[in-house]
Amino acid sequence: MSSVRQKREIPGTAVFDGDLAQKGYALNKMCFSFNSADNRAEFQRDEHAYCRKYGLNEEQESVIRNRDVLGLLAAGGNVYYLAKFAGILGLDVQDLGAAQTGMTKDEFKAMLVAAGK
Amino acid sequence: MSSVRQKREIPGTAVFDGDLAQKGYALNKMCFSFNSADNRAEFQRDEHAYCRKYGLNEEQESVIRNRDVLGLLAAGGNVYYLAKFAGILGLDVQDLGAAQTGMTKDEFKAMLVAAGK
Amino acid sequence: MAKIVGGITTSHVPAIGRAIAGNLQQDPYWKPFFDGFPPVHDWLAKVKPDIAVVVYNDHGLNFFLDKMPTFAVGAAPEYQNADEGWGIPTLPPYAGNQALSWHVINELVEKEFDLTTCQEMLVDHAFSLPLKLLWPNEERCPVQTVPVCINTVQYPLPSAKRCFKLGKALGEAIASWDEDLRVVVIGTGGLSHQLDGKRAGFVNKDFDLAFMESLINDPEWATKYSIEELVELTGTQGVELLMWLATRAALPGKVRKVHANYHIPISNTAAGLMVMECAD
Amino acid sequence: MAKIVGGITTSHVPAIGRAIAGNLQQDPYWKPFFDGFPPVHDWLAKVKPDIAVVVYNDHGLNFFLDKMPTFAVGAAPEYQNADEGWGIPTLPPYAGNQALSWHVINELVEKEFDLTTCQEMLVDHAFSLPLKLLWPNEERCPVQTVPVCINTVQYPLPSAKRCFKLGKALGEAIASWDEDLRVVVIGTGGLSHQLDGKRAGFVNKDFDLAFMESLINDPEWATKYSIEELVELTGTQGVELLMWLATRAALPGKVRKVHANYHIPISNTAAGLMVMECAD
Ligand SMILES: [Fe+3]
Ligand SMILES: [Fe+3]
Repeated sequence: MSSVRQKREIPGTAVFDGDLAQKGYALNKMCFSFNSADNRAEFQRDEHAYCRKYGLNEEQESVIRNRDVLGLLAAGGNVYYLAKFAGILGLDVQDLGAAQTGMTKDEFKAMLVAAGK
Repeated sequence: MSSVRQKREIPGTAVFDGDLAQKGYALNKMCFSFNSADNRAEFQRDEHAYCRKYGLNEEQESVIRNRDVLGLLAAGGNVYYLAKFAGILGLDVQDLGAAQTGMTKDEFKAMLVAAGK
Repeated sequence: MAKIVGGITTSHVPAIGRAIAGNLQQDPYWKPFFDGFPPVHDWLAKVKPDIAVVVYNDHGLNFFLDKMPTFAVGAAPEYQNADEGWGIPTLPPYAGNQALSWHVINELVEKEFDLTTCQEMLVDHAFSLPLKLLWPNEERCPVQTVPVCINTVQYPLPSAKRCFKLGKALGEAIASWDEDLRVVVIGTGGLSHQLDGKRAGFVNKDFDLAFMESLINDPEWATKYSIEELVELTGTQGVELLMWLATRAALPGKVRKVHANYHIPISNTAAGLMVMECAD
Repeated sequence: MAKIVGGITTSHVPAIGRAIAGNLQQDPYWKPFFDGFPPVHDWLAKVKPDIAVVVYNDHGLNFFLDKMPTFAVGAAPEYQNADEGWGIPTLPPYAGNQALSWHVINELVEKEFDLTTCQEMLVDHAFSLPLKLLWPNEERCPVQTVPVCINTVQYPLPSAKRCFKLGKALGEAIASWDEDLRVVVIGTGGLSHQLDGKRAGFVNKDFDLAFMESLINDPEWATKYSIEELVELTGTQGVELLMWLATRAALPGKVRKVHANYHIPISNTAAGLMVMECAD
């Protein structure tokens, strides 16, 4: 794929543009389905079958299996939909923040408090 | 409901604006469901139950029951969705045209041919 | 860079699907309509497009009133046709060109068109039948597609002026795409017809012919009319001429009329057909 | 004629829902956030709005990537909150005002905003929690609502400049409505925060404070930034400040800052709150 405009590089940040959206459609559709409690339960009963039902590719199923947050983003996951997957795991956005930055959750929270000083 | 802009009067014609859309939402939602063969069959098995399921009001159910085309439009039906209801009845848009103009279908077709001369 | 080879505008009516399925092309009722197409086939064989950008209006297949976009652009790998409830055969899926779709979306949003983007999208007879009319002998449509859908279901509709601007920006977006592709813009809908109300069956030959002529020599002519005026002049569904207008606006500069056909009636509709080639 | 009494802008975060459900308003972590609201309650008691026009962004409850609108406006009799998948309690439905919705839709489409209209629409925490923060003691939200949703999920997003124009046209539409109603515009989102990527946890206090100040004295200040610049300055979700910008733009003429609060962090977010009253 070629593109006319040059993308702006932002450190540690990828915006969810057409390239990512195209790559992540199946993954995001699955995560969007987690708005429904029935779907969340169905996923939890058989993760593999549920991933197949939504047509995830191997990379996507593997990062789902490994709860690999940065991997989920790289596989085209959008954070708004991924947060619903995190909800199933009982994780909040600070758990996700810690996982992505390599900090403990307490360190991540302390960083935020420090930023407010 | 008040409105700032004056509507244009077009003879024999009502555009599907917010007023009609608001009035006809349930009716149109039911007709939109007729894209599915299963739904068409369910409607045909029990029209009354199907109308209830979509929350049609009495006026709407009555014009559905009476296949009253002008009544369906007055009840907020949009012609694009109503055409799917007509499909169930085996009617095409020329049947609808005849029904609305009070002509026979042959008269209606002849009128169109004459307009092309 | 991508090149816009020209535009094709045609009516679309579900009954065409039945006529094709029933092989009625030479039936006296249908012959004057289908006979319009061989010259278009010849032109397509000459200009050999890789991609069709199809400007059309959905009739309640993909969009309902819960989420009714003014302008929607598809960005799917493939577009499925589906059951519309009136019993015409479903046609095979259409290949998308996601790279061009996203380029068009990026450019149009940059120019302040407030698009709805569709990474999954059913396409109805307004998309499928014109493509079948243009490529009748191939099992599947041989070009890749980018669907552009304009709301004609729920008022307020975008004005003729706004649709012209959309078409112009669409053409600029296509022309700025940096792959060597040949693009044909296809607009489907109209011409004058009215399905609903006591005025059902209304057509307006004089207006249609003036409108077709205007696309060649005075393309912005129709933008002087409000939507309500267009409905009065062309019928409740005649307003689908917005697709023709946007298509013409997408063609850069002057155009040459390659071919035109006009016939009343097919079903309740005044059927128009036109091929416009970009003058280089 | 309708009168815009002012605007309220506030952050929205699902965790606020958990804090409310758990009665944590006086908990040391949450107190600096919740303590911002009593002055807003006092102001609302004074200006007594009948209707709230709520500018917010959906987080994947009502809209998915198959039909992702740039700008969507609700026109439903009632809006339901629903399960978003992260376990916060669902709040009772919100009454719509369909007449004002349609008036706004008609006016905005007339001014070439290519809206998606929603005659049925689920509203997520970005809509429900701010209203709960503003009217905490009532079982159901006591004002009628008109939801206006701006895409922050799928790029390209509308530019800050376009969102400002939308807000301005929205304000003009409200002000031209011929019922004697008092309208408050509410913008929810931001301020700086980033949930995703290695830069997760990023906030930018200096920018946030400058942005808040700009809304009072130099409301178009933020429109000089591109979306990418805003993401760099405020984080991937900080771009939700577009809701604040559109809200300010909807307020005619000069505004007086009635109240402001700013606190880092709630969850991963720099929480801002501001009340702007229209100077008459
Ligand atoms: Fe049509
Ligand atoms: Fe948010």
